[in-house]
Amino acid sequence: MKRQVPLILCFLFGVVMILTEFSPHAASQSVYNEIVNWTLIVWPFATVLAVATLVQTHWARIQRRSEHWQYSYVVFAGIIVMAAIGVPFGMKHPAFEWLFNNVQVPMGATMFSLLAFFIASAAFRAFRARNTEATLLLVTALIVMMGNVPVGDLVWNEVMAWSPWSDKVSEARQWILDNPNLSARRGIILGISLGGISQSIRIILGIERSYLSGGDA
Amino acid sequence: MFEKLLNMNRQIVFILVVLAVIIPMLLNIRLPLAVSEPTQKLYDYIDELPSESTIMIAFDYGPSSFAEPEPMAEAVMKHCFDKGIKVVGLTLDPEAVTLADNVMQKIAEEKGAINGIDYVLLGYREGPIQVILGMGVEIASVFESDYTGTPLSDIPMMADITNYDQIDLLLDLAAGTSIDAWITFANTKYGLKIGAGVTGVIVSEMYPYLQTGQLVGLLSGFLGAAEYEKLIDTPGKGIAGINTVSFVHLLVVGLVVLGNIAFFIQQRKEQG
Amino acid sequence: MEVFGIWIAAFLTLCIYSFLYRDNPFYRFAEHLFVGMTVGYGIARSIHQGFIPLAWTPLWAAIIGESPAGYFKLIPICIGLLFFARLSSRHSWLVSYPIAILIGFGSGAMIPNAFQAYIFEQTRGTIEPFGSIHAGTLSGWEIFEAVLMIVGVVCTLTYFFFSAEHRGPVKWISKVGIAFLMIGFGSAFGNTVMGRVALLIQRVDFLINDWIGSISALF
Amino acid sequence: MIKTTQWVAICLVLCLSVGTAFSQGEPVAPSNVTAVDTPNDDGSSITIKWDAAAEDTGISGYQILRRIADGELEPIGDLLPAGTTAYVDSAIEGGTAYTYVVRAVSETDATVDSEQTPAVEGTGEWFHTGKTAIFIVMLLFSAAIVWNIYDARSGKDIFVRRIPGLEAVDEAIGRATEMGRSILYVLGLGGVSGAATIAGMTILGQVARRTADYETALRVPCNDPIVLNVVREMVKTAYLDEGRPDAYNEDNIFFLTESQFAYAAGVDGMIIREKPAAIFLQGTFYAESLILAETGNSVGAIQIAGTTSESQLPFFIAACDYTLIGEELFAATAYLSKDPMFLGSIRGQDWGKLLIFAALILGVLLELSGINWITTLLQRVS
Repeated sequence: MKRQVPLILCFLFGVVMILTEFSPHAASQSVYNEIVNWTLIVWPFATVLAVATLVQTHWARIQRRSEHWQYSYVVFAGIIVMAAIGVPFGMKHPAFEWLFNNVQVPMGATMFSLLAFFIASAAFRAFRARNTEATLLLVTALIVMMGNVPVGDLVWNEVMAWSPWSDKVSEARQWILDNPNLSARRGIILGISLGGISQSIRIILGIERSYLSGGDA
Repeated sequence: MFEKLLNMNRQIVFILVVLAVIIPMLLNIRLPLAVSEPTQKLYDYIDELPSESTIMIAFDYGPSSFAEPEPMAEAVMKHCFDKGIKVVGLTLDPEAVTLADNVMQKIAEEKGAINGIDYVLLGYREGPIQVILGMGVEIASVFESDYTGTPLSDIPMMADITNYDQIDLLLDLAAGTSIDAWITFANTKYGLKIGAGVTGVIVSEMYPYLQTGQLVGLLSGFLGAAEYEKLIDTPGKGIAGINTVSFVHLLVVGLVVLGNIAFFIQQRKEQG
Repeated sequence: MEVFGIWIAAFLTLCIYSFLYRDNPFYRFAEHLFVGMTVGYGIARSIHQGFIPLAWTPLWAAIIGESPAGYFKLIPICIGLLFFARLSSRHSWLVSYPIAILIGFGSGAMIPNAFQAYIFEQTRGTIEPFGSIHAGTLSGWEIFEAVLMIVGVVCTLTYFFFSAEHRGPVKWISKVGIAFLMIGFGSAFGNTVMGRVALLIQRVDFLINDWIGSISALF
Repeated sequence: MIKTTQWVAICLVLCLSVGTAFSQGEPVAPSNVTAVDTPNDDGSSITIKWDAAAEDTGISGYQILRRIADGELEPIGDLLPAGTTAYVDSAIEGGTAYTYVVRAVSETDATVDSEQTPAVEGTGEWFHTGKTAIFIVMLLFSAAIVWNIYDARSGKDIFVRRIPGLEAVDEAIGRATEMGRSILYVLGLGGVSGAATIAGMTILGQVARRTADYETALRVPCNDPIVLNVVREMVKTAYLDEGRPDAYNEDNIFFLTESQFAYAAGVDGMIIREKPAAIFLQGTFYAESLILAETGNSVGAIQIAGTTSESQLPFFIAACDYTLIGEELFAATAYLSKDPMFLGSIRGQDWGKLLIFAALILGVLLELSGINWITTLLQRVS
């Protein structure tokens, strides 16, 4: 019961998912849709449990007065406010929408926009011509950046006036993206697919079962 | 000195980024700008339309990506209202409705255009393909009323418009793949002329359509908006945007080049 | 209310940006608020967009006799309830049932799709231009590009050979593969800067026009 | 002689009738009309085909008419433009017989109907014949993987090449122990059904075995509620297997939030306050990748990243000390555990690569000689 049943369930669901993919018949498509639907229904239950662990963690922090414990109250406030409005009144309630639009969305957008800073600092630190590989990385990044903005064109033409490569940076950018970049991506995608498929085969056949509590990996 | 530069505190980089964003925004510095062919084509197409023509604008972008398409919408609408061209707005993205409403109202107010006579926002309906196909037969069959709930039959400018036959251009402002659907279902099936304005990330996917003539013109990212603003001679968010973006690019390129020069000198010293 | 919203949003925006300087009470406040609110949002969403429409509505339809197929939903509900077995140390092993189902589901769904959408598609895309060479519709440069493409794919994939030692020709081919990878990474990195700066412009625009704008509107 | 006159007469009549048809704008009836059950579908459509009328016959379009069993002939769908030669009727019900008529409509709205097709029903197919190639390749590849695993289990030595990022795992754990700081393990945003997340969890199991011995805190903030469950169980078992159940602290593996950027904000907060000595970023990542990696870099942690999200790889390469690129993430467990099962599977994957090479070479040669059955075989079918 502890070991065999999960392996059988895993096998059954895996095989059914594969077979329905090859069978356009209405019956197999409805099985497929039903299973997809089931996996979505299971979710809310796991969420409840996960939220319970979060509450537990923060409650423990407050009890133990660990560093910055006061902020755990902020977490609770956030959960309670959103859940107290959203659960009984629904997600279309004006107060819920107001909080979502004026608190959650701006914070999300701001976190996202931090990338503008981090992309600059990462480029400055990492793009050093230490060896051939790093140089290739650096040079292509520079060409693409220059080719992306009109002023890049101008600067490039000034700097490269002596060479046969002036006046060509936008084209070079596009060519790099469409050719060597695409072939590298293809290679990566092919490798990932093979790796992912073989892992899936191991799991469905019950050869790999580490996810079932790590035992005989 | 070089060592210091190499191990420069990242906060200095952050400050430089902030400066590169804010200074061009506040000072309105203008970098030289040439107009590319796809932008020119779109401008020419709209510019040659007689007044009283109607174009449709599809606002197919969400709140996470409006920075690039919105200036395009503003520039094109300014051009249309100046020329007496009517604008019908709609969206295939549920989150875009308020964005579209805001930008339409803003430009209309600026140009003295009147809702219902010079422009109308139809709003959003579910099922992008059904919406596109349905409007080819009859717009009112998809949007029985506009965004504010006024029945289409009560909107003066919609009196003479039944379907795509009375629409001279559809401009799709997109952050995703909605162009594909517009081309397949509105252009190929109903012969509606289509122009596009897209974010920088997906521009290269648009070139094939431009080559085949399925798009009458194309605005690409901030650059496209800036070029259009230059053509109508009213600088706006596009020119500001492309300037800012250009300065940040120059900053990053400059930092990388500087870092490498310092790195080389440092290595020379260590070897010597 | 609208101006109030702008002020709240502006305050939180600045709180998060303060992180760029260093950790501080403002960032900690925003961070914990953000985490808490998204969790609360998640609870509301999993009930209103998850449990109610997917499980409860069909089940209720079955209970009142409208469509008996809704009783099927009892199965996933029971599977979901198994997660709570974790609360009892004696029955906690039951949690592995739903997990096994979900992992089996994901693995099964992945296999045919990965073959079709990735392996088949990418291989075909690499071969196809050679058909145009036969048809004679490609220029010399385009033929070069087609050859370069296949060289790039083969070299990159060779880099991912794990069971063969990388020496001799394999070593050189995989070195070329690494070169392709680096060019790919460099160009993708450079191509992203524009989009990321656009996000920042959006925020700065909000702070300058909406927020500072609302201050000057007061006077 | 009689024959010739007959022919002349027939020709004359034909010419005349065509002529009158023209003058009256009467189109010619569509010919060769067939209606068949659409192949490889769920049985919800019937495909009607006919020959295109010659150009300049004044046809402005076609209207499809349908009769359900013994009912009336009714038009379905819109008027199809001239030049159309096929129509898929997807508004049908299973178990009902339909007959079709294709009506040619002229520019003057005159119409002429084709003959009625024989009755046809829509049936669903159990196997999609267009996917036979995928099915066969899938079976072959599965067989290759399984065979290699059994071969490896029978005691054969299988080589795995060096993966620099993984050699650093012990160094990273050692350093964390020396400094008395924690290790942060981030699994990204993927769900438990995602291949990269599963690979990330398996590597986490290996890392946990190593940290168990050193009493180094292993902190895992989770983004997915179900991943949380699996991870707690895996880490606990790893500590048990190493004989250190006492060192396992459940509070170190916790749920943060499902929202992408709130998760990034929370993990960033942890990084900057706890200053972990080592950070593992293994799994599925989106835009938050660089936010996490740059913050990790700023506190001086050793960072080992690994992902199959190819759009995020450039940022990990730039900001982390070591990056497992794509498939290396799947090979990592084999490398760390030296378990014959994983080793054999890796050799199977390499066979898959050889198969792809063979397909590429064969495909190119065939295409160059004008034969394109390989590209047709690989064509995407829906």
